[in-house]
Amino acid sequence: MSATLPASPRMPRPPPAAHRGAERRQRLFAVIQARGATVVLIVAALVAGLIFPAFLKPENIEDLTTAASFLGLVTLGQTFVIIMGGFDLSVGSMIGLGTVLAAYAAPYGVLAAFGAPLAAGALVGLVNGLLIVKARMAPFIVTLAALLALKGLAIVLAGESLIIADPGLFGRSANGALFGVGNLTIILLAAYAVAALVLNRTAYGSAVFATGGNEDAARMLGVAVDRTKLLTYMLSGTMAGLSGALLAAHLSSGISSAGNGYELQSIAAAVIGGVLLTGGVGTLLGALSGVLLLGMIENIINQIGSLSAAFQGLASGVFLLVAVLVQSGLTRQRSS
Amino acid sequence: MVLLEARHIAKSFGHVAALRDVSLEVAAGEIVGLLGENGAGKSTLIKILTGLERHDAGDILLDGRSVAFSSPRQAQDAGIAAVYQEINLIPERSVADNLFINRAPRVAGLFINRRQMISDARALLSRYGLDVDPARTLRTLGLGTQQLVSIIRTVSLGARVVILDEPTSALSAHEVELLFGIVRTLREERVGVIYVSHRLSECYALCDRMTVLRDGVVALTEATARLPRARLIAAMLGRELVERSRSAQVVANDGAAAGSSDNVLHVEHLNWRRQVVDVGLDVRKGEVVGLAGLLGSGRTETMKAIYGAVTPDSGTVTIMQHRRHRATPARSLQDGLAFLSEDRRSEGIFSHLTVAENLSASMLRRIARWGIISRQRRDALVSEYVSRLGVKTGGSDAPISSLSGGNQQKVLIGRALSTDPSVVMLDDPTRGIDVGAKAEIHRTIADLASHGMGVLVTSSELEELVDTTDRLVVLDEGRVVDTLATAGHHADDVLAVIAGMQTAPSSAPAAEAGAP
Amino acid sequence: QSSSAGVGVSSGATCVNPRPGHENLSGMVIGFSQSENEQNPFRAAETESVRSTAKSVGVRRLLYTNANSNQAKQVADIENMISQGAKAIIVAPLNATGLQPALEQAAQAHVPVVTIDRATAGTPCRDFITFMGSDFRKQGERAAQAMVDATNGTANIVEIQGAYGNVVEAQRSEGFAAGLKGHPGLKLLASQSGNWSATDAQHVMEQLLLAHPDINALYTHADVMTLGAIRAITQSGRRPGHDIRIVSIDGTRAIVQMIASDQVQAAIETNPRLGPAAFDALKSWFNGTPVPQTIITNDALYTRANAATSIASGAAY
Amino acid sequence: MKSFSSTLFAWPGGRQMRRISIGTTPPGGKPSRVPNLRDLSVYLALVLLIIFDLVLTPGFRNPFVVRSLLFEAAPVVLIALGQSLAIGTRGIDLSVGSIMALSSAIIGISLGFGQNVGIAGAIFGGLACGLLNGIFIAIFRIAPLISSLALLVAARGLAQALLSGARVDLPMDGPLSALGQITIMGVPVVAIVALAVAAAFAFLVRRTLPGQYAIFVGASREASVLAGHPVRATLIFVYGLSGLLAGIAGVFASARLGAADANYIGVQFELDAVAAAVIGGTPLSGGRIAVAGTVAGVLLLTILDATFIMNNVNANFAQILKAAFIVGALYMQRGRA
Ligand SMILES: Nc1ncnc2c1ncn2[C@@H]1O[C@H](COP(=O)(O)OP(=O)(O)OP(=O)(O)O)[C@@H](O)[C@H]1O
Ligand SMILES: Nc1ncnc2c1ncn2[C@@H]1O[C@H](COP(=O)(O)OP(=O)(O)OP(=O)(O)O)[C@@H](O)[C@H]1O
Ligand SMILES: [Mg+2]
Ligand SMILES: [Mg+2]
Repeated sequence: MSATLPASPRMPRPPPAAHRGAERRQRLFAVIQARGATVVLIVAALVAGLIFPAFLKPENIEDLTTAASFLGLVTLGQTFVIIMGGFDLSVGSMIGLGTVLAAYAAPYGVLAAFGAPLAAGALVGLVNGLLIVKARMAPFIVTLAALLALKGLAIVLAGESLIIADPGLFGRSANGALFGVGNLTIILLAAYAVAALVLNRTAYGSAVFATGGNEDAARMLGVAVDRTKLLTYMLSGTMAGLSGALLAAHLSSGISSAGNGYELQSIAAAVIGGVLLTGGVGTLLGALSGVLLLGMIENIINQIGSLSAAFQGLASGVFLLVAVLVQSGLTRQRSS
Repeated sequence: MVLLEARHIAKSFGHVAALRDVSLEVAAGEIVGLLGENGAGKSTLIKILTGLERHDAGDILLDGRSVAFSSPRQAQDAGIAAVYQEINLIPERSVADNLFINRAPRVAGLFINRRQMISDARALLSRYGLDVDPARTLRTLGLGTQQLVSIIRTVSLGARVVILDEPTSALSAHEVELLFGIVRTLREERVGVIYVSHRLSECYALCDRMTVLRDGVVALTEATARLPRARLIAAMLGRELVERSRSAQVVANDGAAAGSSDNVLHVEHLNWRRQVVDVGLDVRKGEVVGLAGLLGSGRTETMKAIYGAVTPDSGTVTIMQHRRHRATPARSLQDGLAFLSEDRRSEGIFSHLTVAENLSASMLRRIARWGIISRQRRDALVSEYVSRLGVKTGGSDAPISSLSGGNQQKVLIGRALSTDPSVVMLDDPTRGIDVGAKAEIHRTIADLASHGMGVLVTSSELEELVDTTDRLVVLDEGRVVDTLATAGHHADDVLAVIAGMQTAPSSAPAAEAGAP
Repeated sequence: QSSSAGVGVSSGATCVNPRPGHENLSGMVIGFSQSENEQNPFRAAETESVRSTAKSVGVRRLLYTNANSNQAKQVADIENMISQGAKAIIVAPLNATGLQPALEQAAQAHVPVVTIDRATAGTPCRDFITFMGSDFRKQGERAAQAMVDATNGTANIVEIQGAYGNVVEAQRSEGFAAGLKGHPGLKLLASQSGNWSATDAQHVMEQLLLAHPDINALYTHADVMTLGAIRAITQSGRRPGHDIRIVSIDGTRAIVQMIASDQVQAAIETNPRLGPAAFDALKSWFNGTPVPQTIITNDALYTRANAATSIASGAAY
Repeated sequence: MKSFSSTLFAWPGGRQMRRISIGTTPPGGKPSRVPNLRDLSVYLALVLLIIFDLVLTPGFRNPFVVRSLLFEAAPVVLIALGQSLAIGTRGIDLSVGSIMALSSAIIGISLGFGQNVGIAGAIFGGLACGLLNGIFIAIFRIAPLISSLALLVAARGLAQALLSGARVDLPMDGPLSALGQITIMGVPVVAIVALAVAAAFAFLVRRTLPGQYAIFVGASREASVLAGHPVRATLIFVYGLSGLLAGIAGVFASARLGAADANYIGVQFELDAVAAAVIGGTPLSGGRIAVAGTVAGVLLLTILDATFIMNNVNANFAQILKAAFIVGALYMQRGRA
């Protein structure tokens, strides 16, 4: 009774009569769009190098990556969480708690010094995850509560700061260098490389994308959505713990206020890097570019060397806005 | 051998009893059709069978043993896979990723072998005759293609029972043929299939047996061979279908059209990207114009460009002699042009809000004075539309998500009409809608026209379009290629016209259409 | 400008530059790493003191960074200044510990570091050449004594502390508690953190006044917090200085004026004008002259007796 | 042309069709919208906390406590209302705390032009920030979290730069001082203003076009566009209003403090505002705004903070307990997204 229309035998549309150069330019533009943050980073670095001759010196670049490595590691976890369609506001406080735990554990050896904060981070992630998955509470609120609680806990445990008397090997894990490249830089890059492999090449990574892309569909497709969420919050907590451990090693101290504000900065870094807050889309290269861009802000303010504290906040806010505007302007067409 | 059996299943959502007492069985190598009006409970039954919802009472037996799944994953592991009514894939991922989610080929047992996955995906797609690049992002494909990917994924899981909930609602005839081939292969492989559809012809073509649900109970179960169409329809509706005479309708509308030849909608040289190319068309007062074309021919985009949902690159749109600049949906509504989107879920309903809020969404300005909304006027209008359109709801304060698809659609039609438009554009208003509701919507369209409104409508079913319109504007690749009067024509004639225009060799077999 | 104002006690141990270059500070690039933003008049006065001394000494360029309460940033800031060619660095450490990697890098680059106002962990002469600042514990003890004097030994006191766990807070709390021993008439009803902020202190004081209507004395760890607390006291209908006796720490101009007008009883000074002494120390270091490892500033006690004159002389900052 | 609604329903057979359709409507009609425990949890928690305090907290029975708490809560109510509106559109406004600081700083620098000018300037500054935020979100389509985060950093920075980091005392007389002190029958004027704003908000959300548009945009932006709603204007309005309220909140806070303070006013208030809105029953998934619940949420958090101080609980333990309390309050209403 019902007649359905036949399908269009889709003829490949004739390619536009454009010459090679235009096509190549188009492809270049497509790459720029896809890699907005990375492109902005490179351009900004070159411009900064022109204005401040010291900026592009290898030592300064290393300073920058070292300083950015702590934010970088938490942003890595945060990126997984955002791609999976969530948020983790607890990471900043977890770093502070991580440094404190590492400082307490350091006398018992390097393993303990790393083990304690990592385990605590995983545990915090597990609790966050359970409240979000089992009790179906909003990630924003659950992790916000964790932010408050962990910050309080860190100060209760250590006061403002705690010295690691003899950091030894633990200290060298962060402050040493391999082939002239600082350990922190190496750790940062290695972590992102491994994470990119995990995100793009494992079943878990696919599950992260699927859960963030369409949670209901993922569930219907048989993805273990709940387990993926738990694992991802645990990963985020663990990365914050790792960041805390390395920071403690770097500073030879536990500092309960360390990592304050990193929760929002890590989200900002990921978003500047093109990770969509709606979930399901994002790359680690982008996130890393976002981290380095934020690191650049501080570095450049120091290069200027005379900006008063009051103007520093204004400058970072404006830089952040401009970076987001440019990045999202570049990527707009792609997402619409 | 009975594979899967549901016994006396009952399920309520709050006050709404979706299923009261439903029993259903499917044997190996059997295709069972599941039919029923919108809201009869078909989707709910399927969700229960696959562990997506919990039933309140009854048993599910697999191979004679009682089972209880708490997630689709468990059901899949036990050999039951489903394609749900709404497309459920991950739009931002590639076709291959979607096909192989959870079961990608690995290297060293850990890392996904992308190259292998892509080539596996290509093999799988071509085995089922679907020609798409597996590396493409799913989102960039048409709805029909997405649906086919979803179906191919499901059948390739190697399940023993495959459930398809309205798989053809987004498919073209050619794609429907692909699907039929797939389902028949499943039957040969001794897989049990449950097939849900509102398209009776499909069910007659495919199913061995049919089960009809009505209001949450089984109204009829019968072998297809022993089931005349009339009895099937009567079972679905609980009464005989009053078929409207097409000629009467055409006469009535011709009268209206003849009385006034003024255009309520006039479109000239409309362009949008490369999907709407130099489109011109007219809708006269009291006329129903069909926008016909093959899937992907640009019908949706044409409507959206006219409406201002996308900004046309060039062209003019005149509504009631009033020429518009820079169209936006808000201005279109003000000028008397309403639009119903084909994508109900993401562009139509406000899923957390109530029926009343959904229905009144476009008439807020009308029922407000100085920005303040009059409650009484709203409630009066809402209850009027709800009752007149025959929306089945638990009350206008019920969340719209508790309504079945067809009833949600009626609410949205009510929303479009509530702006008191002089022209409405309905993009596939009967998609996923049962015969009874379909007839009501046809009646509504005719009624609107007889009262002087201009209607521009599309449908995925050509016969429906021929039957319910006065004129067809035929699109191909975004261009208007012909305009035909429908009076006295049969769908096959129109099909022949369209097919004749196709320069490509493989036009779909027109003979299949209209069977049995 | 009175050079080295208030600098007094210095410990016996000294540091001497093993390779004195007899360089001149003028023409040098020198870095100053501030720890927190400058809302607190103490920080503002400290930065100003360093900046203006730098100018009067004639350094080529003063690199200024502010860690904004972020420890890792302070380390990065210092390292950054070294790689920008700073020949000497003045640091106001954020914490009692946590500067090690930066100090180490400075030592390797033979860049002398002067720490001011808060001591930080490290080996004198290697990690830094001197620390100069107040003795916070002693400030707490002196505050307790001032409280005894202001109340004749009987009072119900509330304490508004700095940010919890902070060294300065800890020592001012300890010192005060120690000072109260032997004065059974002085009861400490509650101690709450005012976070070094007037806003927080006002909030806290308001609640404390409701919870303990019998409060008649207040001790706060910083003048900014005193200002907030006084606002709360006034709003509760009580008169600061009369209904509630007040002892504060820092000796900022605003509070010293209130002492003169009898709204506050006493303030223990924390001297922020460390710039001249810091540059003196650097000058000595480059000349090979011994630099004392610890320089404790001579902190004044402001009371009704000297408040007016201190304002007139500009001693109160 | 005749109105559609009057003619459509004349179609033949409509009556018959209708009867069939209605036959399936379950008896009992409406699914209940009767508020259940979940929706009432914030009020329940508030009442329990007050009872606890009346019994156990020293000084809580002092009638001045109400006054003090209301002074405290008034600015937070304002920003939480703005926040709930932003959340209702499926967004968030993290800039409110910093806008309060900016507003305070504007008062501080404009004292020379008279207090009224300062107040007007402060409110206008808040509005301007909010509109800017709205434009970024609506026109440039930047995620609200990010746009308002950038503004959080920038507005605080601007505030500090305006005051060069210093704190400026406000005069002890005039309208500012009055705002900080005057009460009517024991109720602070600022609290009355905040309550009036809340009442206006309830009306805005339920009965006016902009409020309804906000809810629709939050429920589905795509559907809202097609339904003909002015989506961009709505978003700009929402964030502009949030900024405006934050500007007023900054005036209130400065008046209460008696000083313009760019560093400490509004610090982390954005998080309290979000928590209050969510505890009050505004889901972060948008499409619903609970005005009364938000006010109750603010009162709850304000009283909770006071409870800790009045019982001399160490601030860090207090923070841990507060976190547990927030989780508990939300646990009671879990599943509402
Ligand atoms: N989550 C839910 N909450 C409340 N009611 C629901 C829910 N899901 C389904 N219902 C109700 O259960 C009934 C059956 O719905 P179901 O979706 O199974 O119908 P259907 O037969 O699939 O209809 P359609 O052909 O329109 O898809 C309807 O009345 C619907 O309103
Ligand atoms: N088979 C296909 N392969 C690739 N792209 C397709 C295909 N079908 C449709 N598209 C794209 O998806 C969009 C669908 O077009 P549009 O919605 O206008 O078609 P339509 O005529 O309205 O068909 P329908 O509404 O029945 O899907 C177009 O942009 C088209 O380019
Ligand atoms: Mg269904
Ligand atoms: Mg279409």
